[in-house]
Amino acid sequence: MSTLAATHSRFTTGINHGKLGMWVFLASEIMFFSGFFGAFIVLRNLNLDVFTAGAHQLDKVVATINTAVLITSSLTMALSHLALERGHQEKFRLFLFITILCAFGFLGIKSYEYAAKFSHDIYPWTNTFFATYFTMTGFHALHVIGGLIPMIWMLGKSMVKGYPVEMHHRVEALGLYWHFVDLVWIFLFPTLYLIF
Amino acid sequence: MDAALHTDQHLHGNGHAHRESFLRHYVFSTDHKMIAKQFMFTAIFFLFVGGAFALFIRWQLAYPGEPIPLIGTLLPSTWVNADGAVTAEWYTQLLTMHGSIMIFAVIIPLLVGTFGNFAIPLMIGADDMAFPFLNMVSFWLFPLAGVIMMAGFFMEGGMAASGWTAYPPLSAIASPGQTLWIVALFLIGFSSILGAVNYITTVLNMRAPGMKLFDMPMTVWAVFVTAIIITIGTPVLASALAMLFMDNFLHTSFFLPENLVVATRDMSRTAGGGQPLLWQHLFWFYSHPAVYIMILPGMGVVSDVLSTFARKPLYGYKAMVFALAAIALLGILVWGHHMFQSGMNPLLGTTFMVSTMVIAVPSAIKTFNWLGTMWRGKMEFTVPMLNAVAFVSMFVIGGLSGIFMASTPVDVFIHDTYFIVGHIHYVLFGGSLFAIFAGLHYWFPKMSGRMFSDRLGKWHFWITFVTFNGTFFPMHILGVGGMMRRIYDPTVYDFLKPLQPMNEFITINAIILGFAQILLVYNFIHSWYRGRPAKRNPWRANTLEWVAPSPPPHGNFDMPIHVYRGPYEYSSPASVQDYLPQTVSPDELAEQRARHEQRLARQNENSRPVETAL
Amino acid sequence: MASGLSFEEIQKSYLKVFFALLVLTALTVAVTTVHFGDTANIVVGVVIALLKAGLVAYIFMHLKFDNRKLRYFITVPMFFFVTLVFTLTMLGL
Amino acid sequence: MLDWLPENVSVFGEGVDHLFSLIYYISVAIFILVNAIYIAFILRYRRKRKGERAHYYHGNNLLEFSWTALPFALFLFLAFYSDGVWEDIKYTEKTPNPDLVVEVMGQTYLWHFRYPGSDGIFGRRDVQFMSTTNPFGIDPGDPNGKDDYTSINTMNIPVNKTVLVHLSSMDVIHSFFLPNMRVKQDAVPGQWVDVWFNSIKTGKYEIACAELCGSGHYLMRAVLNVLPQAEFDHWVDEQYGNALAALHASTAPASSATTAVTPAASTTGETNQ
Ligand code: HEA
Ligand code: HEA
Ligand code: CUA
Ligand SMILES: [Cu+2]
Repeated sequence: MSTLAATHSRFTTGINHGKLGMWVFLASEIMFFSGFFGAFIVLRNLNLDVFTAGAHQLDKVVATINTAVLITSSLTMALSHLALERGHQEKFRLFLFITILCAFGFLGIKSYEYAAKFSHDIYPWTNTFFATYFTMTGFHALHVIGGLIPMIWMLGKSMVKGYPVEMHHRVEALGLYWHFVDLVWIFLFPTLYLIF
Repeated sequence: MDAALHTDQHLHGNGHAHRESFLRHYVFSTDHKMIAKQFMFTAIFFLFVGGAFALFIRWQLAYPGEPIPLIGTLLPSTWVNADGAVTAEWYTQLLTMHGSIMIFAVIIPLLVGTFGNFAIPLMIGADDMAFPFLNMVSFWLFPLAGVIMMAGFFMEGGMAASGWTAYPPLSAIASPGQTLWIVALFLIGFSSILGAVNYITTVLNMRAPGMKLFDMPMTVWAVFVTAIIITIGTPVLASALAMLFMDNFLHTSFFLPENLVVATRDMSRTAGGGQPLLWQHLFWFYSHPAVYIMILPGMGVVSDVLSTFARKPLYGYKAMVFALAAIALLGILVWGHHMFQSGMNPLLGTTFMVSTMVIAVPSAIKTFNWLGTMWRGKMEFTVPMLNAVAFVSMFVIGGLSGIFMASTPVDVFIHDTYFIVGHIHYVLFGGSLFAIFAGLHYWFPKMSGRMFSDRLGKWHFWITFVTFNGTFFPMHILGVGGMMRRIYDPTVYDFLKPLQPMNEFITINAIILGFAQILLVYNFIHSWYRGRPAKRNPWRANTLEWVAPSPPPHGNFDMPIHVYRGPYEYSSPASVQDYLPQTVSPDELAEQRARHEQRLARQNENSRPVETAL
Repeated sequence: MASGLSFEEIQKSYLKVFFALLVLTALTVAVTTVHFGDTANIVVGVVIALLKAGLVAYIFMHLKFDNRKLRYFITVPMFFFVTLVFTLTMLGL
Repeated sequence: MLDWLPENVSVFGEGVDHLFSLIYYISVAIFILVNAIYIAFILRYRRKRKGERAHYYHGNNLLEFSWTALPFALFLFLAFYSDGVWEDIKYTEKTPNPDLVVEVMGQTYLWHFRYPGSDGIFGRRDVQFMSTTNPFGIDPGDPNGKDDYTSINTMNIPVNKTVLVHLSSMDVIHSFFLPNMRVKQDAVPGQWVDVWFNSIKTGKYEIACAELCGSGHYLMRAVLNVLPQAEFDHWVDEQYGNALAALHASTAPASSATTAVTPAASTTGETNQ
């Protein structure tokens, strides 16, 4: 008798659907940002001076802080999954909460950065450097938001009636995504702020 | 889903898991079969839209500036001039939307969306996709995108009008319709990525017990490989689109060099410093693989159909699989062959020519293996078979014309001429679309639980086949004559005037071809309700979907599935009939044989000649 | 994943990675103050970024413990990314 | 089918057409081969009686190998053979040194042609000066530019001379297509590409735009007059005269370019403004 239960608990690879699917998705995400990085390199070689000047207008300090914030969130994300996997509900909740805080912190700092640029009327159309800068960081920020939503949902769920331990795979999948967002930033940070 | 639900599905085995509300079942369904049907009907609808556009294009090309018969004067004044002839502006929009719709809203949804969704779970013995909800989302993004793409109709400036390739600066300085086009494509891309994630996970994780990767039918292999191409290629298009959107909407200049002299738009905000060719590289990095996205599933379906109706094992199964893989890998390394004349460094022209030539080899392998499959077969020319057979020879023509263009010096002359248009349609219509016809007829009994009308099917095939060649073969000659693509009125040029009779010939065929498609739709709709009920396995095929009831209930199979052998054991001496389903266990087989022996023995007593009994 | 270990042990390893990441971040920033010349700076920046990425992928994303096949999901796209960038930059389009 | 090719009057056109026909015959051969076998099978291997069985056979590696290797060899041959011609046409280092250099600028929907004056030197260009009145962005300050003259939608060249074209565009991408010369090259804004050709026959030929550049794309037609050297020289002097006349007449040099244009353009009667 083949039933949904039957095949849906069938993991031929030994990796559960959530994790496997997430990895496939992440593979495509890598290619998505590849497009931007490709464009960045080409445009940089075409307008080196513009890019150098632009990069020097960016706020390294803030960006460094933001990097730290994001790394922290990555850590707590990993820990929260670990906690849930081991059945420590309240730890899970705590770490997830910190992760969400960090995510908001990151977005806050980013919007501060944007605001600063706008106030010096620097906009995406100012020059090619800022076009790439706003596009890349913008899409990265969108990814952060995309991660926040399920996190908040999970937190809410676990507050109401505790998050089911056997569903820790979902948290793991989300974690994978979150670490990837962190990874992207790890590359964006030197590319946009440092190497010039 | 529990035993109870299953059993009463048998009572009314019309496959509708009845407990669901209309909305859950027909609209926001998460059942892979329903989603496949949704993809199918939406895409066929778009086939007619895109086709109608093509017919307008054809009319203008054959009779430049003459009013469109019958409906000409009824059309809005933004499309046609006072006496009802296509205007240059609308023509450009028509060809853009024709290409975009046919590729993104017809072929890909039919091959990947429909066949992928319908065939994969059934053919690997799973009862649904790994992520049914994701599956639903990926469908609903598609009509949404379709609507957005067409919405340009109602805006001033009309729809997108820079070709389906949307080369900037033209596309970057274009009307709002172009912006919508960009958004729509982004959504469609996202939809196919979600689909790809689903397919890959399902194929890797949910195969029935006993089914090794190399027990999978070619269709599954093909869609699986296609899904991999999508995961690699489509995101790059997405990022390119994102940048084009910025250029088009926020006046950035990723693709815009300094100080363009443009009247149609205020460029004061645009800083410049961009590189138009960058778009072409990113676009083709996706869109060449995309053309293989549009053929591989077709190749898979055709391989299955050929083997089934030749009653013969697929020739060189492993070679076929490796050929698929090779096409996928190389396919991502040849994008430059669309840019030979683009002003890119000619050295790249050389390298991309070599890689392009090389990638034709796996296609050659497949072609010859199809021939091998038919060799000493016992072919039954049912409708699916006819279409599959047509696919092979039409694809060969399309592929061979590809070789002309792959040769850079020849491409100097035929680039952006109707030779290309001929190539496009031989591979996309003669290839993909015939494969789609084959697949749709092949699985129609399983989808609907009824048989289609064989007579209508054959009429549709023959008319389509003949007028198809009548429409698109002469295009090669137009191309040799030097007729450029995307031109509104060829008679402007003296050297094109002699070609005009051929344009008229093409158009007449195109119109017949177009209306012939109504036969297909009529046949399907009529048979869906009136056709005679289909048995579980009307084609006497081996693969798993034919073990399930027609149409399969929610959850697909009413018996435990275990796979004992590959999908192509036709005419195997081991079996009693001329086919041997993947699910028949060795002991079961032994039993069948025993019974068969007994029957033969009895017949010999009655001293009747064996043949007649067989 | 490494379920053999206790919560505390794994937590410890995570924390180690975390501090390593912080140090590396500090390092990249510090390095930019000294100027080795354009390409050299780029190389350094990228190398450190790769190191950090490796740590995250390897520990946080469990590649170290998981089925090795999962590594394809990073290596394969990387290959195509490199070909793309290489073609784009090699001959200036 | 190849009879439909427009007459070839270019020196390297030979090579292109030859390659074209070579591939044509190869493909026709292959097509006939494949389809002959194919049709034979279709006729021969039908299912006539019920219960008949096909030949139970899974494939043969030697065959697989051979029909992988053969096309592969053929394709490599084609690639390398093609590359020779390709290099002659497009590689800059293989371009013969030109007798005449012309700058061509695409604008929706017309072609601008610019000739160096009697001094044979082009005046400086700069994107900053680019405008509808000054399509090439000629620097008014540069004396070399004074005697340069431009024309719209007519290109005059001497026969049997190597002509080098500096090609670019001032708005969107166009494509400089000379069917009879077997020349096609996209004109990309912000980027100058070189194209060369050498006409072996005098006459009036057409120049087309082969890249979608807007709804007027089909109108972007120019005329190529391949003249005997004498006639060409005469035309040059005439243009030169016009240019100077215009120069003395008007004070603003920028506009001199365009005033010089009008006679040339009107001779063709083919302007699409
Ligand atoms: C289903 C889609 C599909 C497929 C499968 C192909 C397959 C191929 N295509 Fe095509 N192509 C398109 C869709 C497709 N194409 C589209 C839509 C465009 C236009 C885009 C636009 O709008 O600009 C295009 C454009 C296009 C160009 C750009 C032309 C130009 O703009 O100047 C080129 C150039 O190389 C090319 C080449 C090829 C080649 C070499 C193959 C090969 O894969 C073909 C291989 C197959 C065979 C060769 C036949 C079978 C083999 C044998 C019978 C063996 C024996 C044969 C020999 C030994 C020769 N295609
Ligand atoms: C799978 C893809 C596919 C399919 C199936 C088709 C089908 C057809 N295509 Fe097209 N075509 C493309 C993909 C496709 N095309 C692409 C990618 C381009 C390039 C676009 C670009 O340059 O950007 C192109 C370009 C293209 C051109 C070149 C336009 C130009 O460059 O100026 C032409 C011209 O003849 C053409 C014709 C046709 C015709 C006659 C059909 C026929 O097969 C259509 C058959 C008709 C139907 C299936 C539906 C019939 C409709 C009815 C019966 C309703 C009738 C009602 C009314 C008329 C109101 N196509
Ligand atoms: Cu200019 Cu088309
Ligand atoms: Cu291609």
